[in-house]
Amino acid sequence: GKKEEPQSGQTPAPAPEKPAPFKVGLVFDVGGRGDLSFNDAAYAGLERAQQEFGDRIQVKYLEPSGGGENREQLLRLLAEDKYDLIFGVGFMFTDHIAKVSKEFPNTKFGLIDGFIDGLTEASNVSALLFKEHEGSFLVGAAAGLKTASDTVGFVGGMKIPLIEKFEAGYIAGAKYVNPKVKVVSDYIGTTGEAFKDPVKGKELTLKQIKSGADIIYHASGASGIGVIEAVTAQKKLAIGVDSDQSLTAKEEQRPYILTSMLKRVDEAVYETIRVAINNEFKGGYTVFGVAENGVGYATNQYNEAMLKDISDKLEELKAKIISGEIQVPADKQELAEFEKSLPKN
Amino acid sequence: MKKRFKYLLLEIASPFIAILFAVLIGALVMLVIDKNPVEVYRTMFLFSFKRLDSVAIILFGMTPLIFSGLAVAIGFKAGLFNIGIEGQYLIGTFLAALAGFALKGLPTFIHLPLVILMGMLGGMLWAWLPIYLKVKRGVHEVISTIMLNYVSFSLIHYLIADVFMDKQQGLAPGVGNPIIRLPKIAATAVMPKMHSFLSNFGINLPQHVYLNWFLVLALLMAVGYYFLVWRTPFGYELRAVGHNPAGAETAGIKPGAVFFKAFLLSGAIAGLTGLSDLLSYFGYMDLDFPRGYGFTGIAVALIGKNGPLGIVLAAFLFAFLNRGAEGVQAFVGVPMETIVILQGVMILSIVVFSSVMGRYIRQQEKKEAALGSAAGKPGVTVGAQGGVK
Amino acid sequence: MDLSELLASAIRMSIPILLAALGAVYSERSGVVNIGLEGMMITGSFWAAVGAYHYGPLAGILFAIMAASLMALIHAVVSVTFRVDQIVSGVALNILAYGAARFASIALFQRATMSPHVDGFKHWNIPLLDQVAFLKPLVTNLSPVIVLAFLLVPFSHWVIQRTVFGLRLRSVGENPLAADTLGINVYPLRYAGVLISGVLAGLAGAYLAIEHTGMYVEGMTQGKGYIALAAMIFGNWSPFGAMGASLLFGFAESLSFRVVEGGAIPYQFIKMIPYVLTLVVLAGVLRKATPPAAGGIPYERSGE
Amino acid sequence: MEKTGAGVNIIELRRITKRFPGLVANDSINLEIARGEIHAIVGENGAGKSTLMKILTGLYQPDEGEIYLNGNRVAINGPRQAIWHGIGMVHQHFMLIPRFTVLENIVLGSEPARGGVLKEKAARQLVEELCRRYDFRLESDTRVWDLSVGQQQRVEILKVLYRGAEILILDEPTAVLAPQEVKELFVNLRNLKDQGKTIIFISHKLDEVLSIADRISVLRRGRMVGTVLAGETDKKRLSEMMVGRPVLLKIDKQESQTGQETLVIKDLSVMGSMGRPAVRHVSFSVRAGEIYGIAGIEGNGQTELIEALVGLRKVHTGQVFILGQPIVGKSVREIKDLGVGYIPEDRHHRGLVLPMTVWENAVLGLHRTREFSRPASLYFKKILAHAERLVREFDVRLGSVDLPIRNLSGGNQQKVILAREMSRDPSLIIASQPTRGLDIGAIEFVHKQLIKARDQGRAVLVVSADLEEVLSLSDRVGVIYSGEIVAEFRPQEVTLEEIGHYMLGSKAQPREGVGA
Ligand SMILES: Nc1ncnc2c1ncn2[C@@H]1O[C@H](COP(=O)(O)OP(=O)(O)OP(=O)(O)O)[C@@H](O)[C@H]1O
Ligand SMILES: Nc1ncnc2c1ncn2[C@@H]1O[C@H](COP(=O)(O)OP(=O)(O)OP(=O)(O)O)[C@@H](O)[C@H]1O
Ligand SMILES: [Mg+2]
Ligand SMILES: [Mg+2]
Repeated sequence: GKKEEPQSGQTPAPAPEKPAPFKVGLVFDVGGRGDLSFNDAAYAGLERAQQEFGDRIQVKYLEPSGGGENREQLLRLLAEDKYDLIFGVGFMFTDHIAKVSKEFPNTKFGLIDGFIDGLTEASNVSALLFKEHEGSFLVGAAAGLKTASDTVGFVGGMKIPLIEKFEAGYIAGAKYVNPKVKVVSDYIGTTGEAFKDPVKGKELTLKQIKSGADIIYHASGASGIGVIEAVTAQKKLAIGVDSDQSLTAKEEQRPYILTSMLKRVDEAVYETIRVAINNEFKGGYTVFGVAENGVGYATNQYNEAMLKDISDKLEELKAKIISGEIQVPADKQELAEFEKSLPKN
Repeated sequence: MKKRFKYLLLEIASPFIAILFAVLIGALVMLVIDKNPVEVYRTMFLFSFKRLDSVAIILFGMTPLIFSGLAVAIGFKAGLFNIGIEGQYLIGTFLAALAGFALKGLPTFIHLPLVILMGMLGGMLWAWLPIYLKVKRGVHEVISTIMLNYVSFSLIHYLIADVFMDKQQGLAPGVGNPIIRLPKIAATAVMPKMHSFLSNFGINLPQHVYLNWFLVLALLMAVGYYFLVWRTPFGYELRAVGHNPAGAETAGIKPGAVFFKAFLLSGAIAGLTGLSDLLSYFGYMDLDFPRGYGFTGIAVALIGKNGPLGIVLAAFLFAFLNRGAEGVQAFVGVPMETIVILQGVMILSIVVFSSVMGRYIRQQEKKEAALGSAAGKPGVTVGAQGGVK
Repeated sequence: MDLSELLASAIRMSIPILLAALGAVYSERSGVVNIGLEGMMITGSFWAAVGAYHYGPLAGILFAIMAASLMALIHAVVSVTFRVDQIVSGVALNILAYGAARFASIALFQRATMSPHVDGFKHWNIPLLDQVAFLKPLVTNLSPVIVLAFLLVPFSHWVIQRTVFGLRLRSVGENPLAADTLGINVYPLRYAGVLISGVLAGLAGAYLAIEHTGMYVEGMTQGKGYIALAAMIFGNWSPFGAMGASLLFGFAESLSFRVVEGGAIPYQFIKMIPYVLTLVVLAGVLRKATPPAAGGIPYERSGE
Repeated sequence: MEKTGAGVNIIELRRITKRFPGLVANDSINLEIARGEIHAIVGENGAGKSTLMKILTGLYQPDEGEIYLNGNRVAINGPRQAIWHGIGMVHQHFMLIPRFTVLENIVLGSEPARGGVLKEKAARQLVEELCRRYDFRLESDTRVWDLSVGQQQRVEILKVLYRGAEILILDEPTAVLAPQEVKELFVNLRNLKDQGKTIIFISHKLDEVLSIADRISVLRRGRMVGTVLAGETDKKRLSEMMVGRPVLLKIDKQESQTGQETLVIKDLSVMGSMGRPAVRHVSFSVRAGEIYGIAGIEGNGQTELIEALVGLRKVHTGQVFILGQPIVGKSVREIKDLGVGYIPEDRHHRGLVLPMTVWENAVLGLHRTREFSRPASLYFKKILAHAERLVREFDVRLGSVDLPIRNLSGGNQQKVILAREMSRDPSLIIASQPTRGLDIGAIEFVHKQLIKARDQGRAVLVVSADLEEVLSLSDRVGVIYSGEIVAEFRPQEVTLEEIGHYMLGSKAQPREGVGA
């Protein structure tokens, strides 16, 4: 096996004979690999890079302790170990990467979802940001077009600005295409546990269905499993999040997944690795919106038929977002203004 | 006298034998995942103790656990099970953070103590309701503290996200997500690190460790706990009530009053749990503020047998396991959960071994005592440890 | 708000709590405090998914029961045989269960936090009753585990109150020495109490994984083991009491889903409803709880 | 040793030895019990009586020695085997489950059942049949916590009979009974004997032993002193065998010199735990320099009365004055600080904190005085010195004051309590069941201390279920029945018989005569 001595301080590693592989490290957020969501998407990007670049890269991933209090130490361990590019998965890493990146100016960092003030191209940190509201707008439009009851639902994990962004985009999209639509929103809980609670996800969805919603979009991590379970039982529709959830769902659930809002964390991770390997790493902010194909809606062999009658409309909206004709709201206030700007009926 | 020494040795050795046993079980788990246990343990050990920063990180990591362990222990001494440390320290941390950022222009020597007191006050506040309900309404404290933990989670969310959220985090419009956190505490409320003090002794800690004076406060608190519980009339009453409330009541001690004081004290100490992280590391409280110290504190108190030294050692053990886990994760690729399993097994084996060893020692003493007195006069009651002291 | 829907939801929410709390009744009645319920439930939810994934729901239940019983066995060995403090043992089990489930999940499913989808039982409708409009949501599309859980309540009451086993179980929780003098072997009974609590906590976990959600998700127990412990105490150590307390809690939770959000009440306060309501009810009902007299005290025949 | 009866002894113990940490509780004991006899075993506290019986019932294993039943050597590995052999025991500390009903307590462990399900009807019939046969009056569905001590004892005996025991062991069965109840018990025992049962009877009370037993064995400090025929010995000789020296059998005290009224109780009513009145309109007073005794069967309100006096229980109506001060509503501490020494009836529950050391128990309740502490610290040296002094003055036998007090024998524990309460220099001493479970020597000691206190001019209130004790100690006696003082007199004015009637409620003085 590998024989890596723990090193005291920052003594340099012995110079290798062969050209050293490019070392990529990744620190997951609490929950780690296998969450079928955020962490897994990041891992998929890493895997893809590994396949593509083979020997040229060497990867390692770490997981913080349950309370998450050692994120910073893990970043630092990788940096000490001469990792060339280190990812922090999630905005919880914001301050830690800000600190550690200063201690290790020669190491590159990728921060997913987090925003550090004052980065430039010359910085050793690249903040990888997503316009989740834009993707949510599109699936919201899909919901607004497909709903038979003119009521659609949203189930969020924890009420934080990130998730409210999903909600705002979704509501805007639904209302944009369907002025009559009513959106019911619920959040599961008030701690990180809210993203692991399929039981409540299911119960809230059932409640929303009873109050008339026939399409429900969730942004609640693993709790969304309960959302899909509920719509399947009630023969309504769900919209998945982050990755294409039709692909990971059970066979009999697939007909009930209208689409998923894609957030291409894998893409962001892969891209960052690719440019870094080619010595083209740039610091600053990389924003993944609809235009960059960083967010969008999923199409696959299971939902093809369902989307057929609305796909033209969705593509049209997509183009409008890219052109800037539609400015998708990212929070409550913007949403209120956006709704005012909509034609009344 | 000599024999006694043998037992003392055995008693001291018992946790180590237990740890060894746990280490063996851990080794089995590692073999299952195809890791070389020797290498893993070697790495764990070297990583934790050969690096100065690791040692400091362990000391930093044990600080909150000492507080939560002591808080649990005080409850146990009075016969109360405070399972609500978790909520108490979150509320304490919140109040401290509030005082930390809201008060401005105070000198450090006023601001910092004030912030610490606010932390204790918060813990106390959150401990008040369960003990009130227990004493006045007969509500079992285990239920009420469990419920209040959940209430505190939501309350903290409300206070941080909806009321005091820091809106000044520079964000570009439309991108990035603000951290749901309170504003940063003022510089005057920061607990200084121990770096400059230790450098006087030639110990130069790297800047990236956050070892701070809360460790000293925690150790002092452990000493204070010892004095309080074993040296003061209040501690005496605490133990009397803990062992036999009816007996204490007959002696003129009011069990209800002692319960109240003990629980509030437990809450006050619990309120300190999060402060080392808040005032020296993060500098603000966010929604993701470290959780779980309260539950670990239960294990710490119980492994430490509710004694001050035991609690400090148990806190050290847990902090070491956490740091060691980082090392073996990074250098030998052992996943986190292996270490979690090791922790669980270790707790069980430590308590089982100490119980088995205790019994063995008592039996041996009994045999010897019986042999010693068989020739002597029967019928005179001498205690189990008779003639030892 | 549709009352029968609300009740149906309340029942679904309360089933795992009820099952675990029922288990705790057996354990506590035998004199063993079981704070390791949460860990046993976690174990149950994971192994239910393993069993159900490979061999179907019935196997899932069996796997869950066996795995959780194994945890219970550890608890029994440590706290009954070795007479270690029962709370320590339970706390350690909770830590162990969390790590072990992750570990096994990686080993068996190559990911730490989730199992693949699994199939549950065919759900039932209760004939005749399902014709009544109001009852419809309550008696249609029922998981057999729900039915089982409710049958277990009177059954447990009957076992504890009317059978030889129950009488003896209670006797070792009240006064083990007295039971001992009558030739009743204390330890096997305490083992039985703890093991039954393992079985039922395992079943509770299995319900979550294969009946409610259709897969195992790390953390899906959401502290229900602790709530169950509270429900058992609140229910005065009796099966029907535990049922009442569990239903109350489930009801409060379902009610909180239905409180309109975005109104005057911030959502965080809505999330507090179940906990606050429990506290209020507890504080309002003043009555003396009577725990088993020898609860939490390891038994050892002195002079041996 | 004497030989009685023909044929084989039902029990024969040979060279039984049992060691405990630091002592030999049974030292090579030989004992023969003949079938159908009532065999008494007497001895001081800690002589090893209970231990020997626990060996016989399989609760303890002997370290050495052999047991023969009907001439066959047997090993009794556990209670189940003892039951199988037909041996049943009524323990000194009752082995009942208070929450269970009488029925449940009796059948537990040998339940009539089909397929694991209790046959309640059958069980009830069996129990009721037993009650009829032996003339025990008990309701099978009452919970044991609602029973009087005497009734509880009957449950214990029924438990044994229910199991078809041929050999009944009763460990200090009369300690808590009123004279009439004792009589009733003896009738029952003779009855049982007539039906062919063998009875082993343990007691400290030699009069009783002499009246009921056929033969008497005496244990002293773990050794068998000898077995005698009851008809051929007397109290004096027995007690000398027990203690190894002549014992004072009469309490010797002078006329009391009474002073002012130290404790005055006016029309006091107190509620019991069940919310029913437990003490009703009680009035009496105790003067300095006198011992006022309260006689009565346990469970007639004594506990509640005393607890109300020391502030442990709320006074419902009425007034209480100690040294002229009203004490209703005052806290325990305030009352004790007025100068009250309190010796509770249950020393383990109320009197001591068993896991704490002897020295810690020696200041329990005094720990807040300026002599022993300031808020910031306990004065260890002073407390230790105090404890050592108490131990010396009251002749407490122990290894070290540094050990948990649970290691002390009952008598010595009681001495610590007594010493502690006396060290408060109290004007009023309230002593509840002060000699329960103590041996002759310890009883003698406690009595002397109480009389000494009286002679020093203190007021003493004594509650005891032991009628002889009350009569011999007290200057005045009140009889409590069902929460009321039904009679009051000077001990020399009445016979045991008469008091017994008052205790059982079959007689009452006119109200004016009471509480005068
Ligand atoms: N479980 C035990 N462990 C240690 N010592 C014991 C134990 N049980 C009894 N002893 C000691 O053994 C001796 C004999 O006790 P035992 O209970 O047999 O006395 P006894 O004759 O029944 O006295 P009493 O009249 O007080 O009931 C005592 O000195 C007692 O302290
Ligand atoms: N586990 C033990 N360790 C040490 N000594 C014990 C233990 N159990 C009992 N003893 C001793 O055995 C003695 C006899 O026990 P028992 O319970 O019969 O009390 P006792 O002396 O008869 O007093 P009382 O009946 O008044 O409480 C006790 O006084 C105590 O000294
Ligand atoms: Mg005895
Ligand atoms: Mg005794």
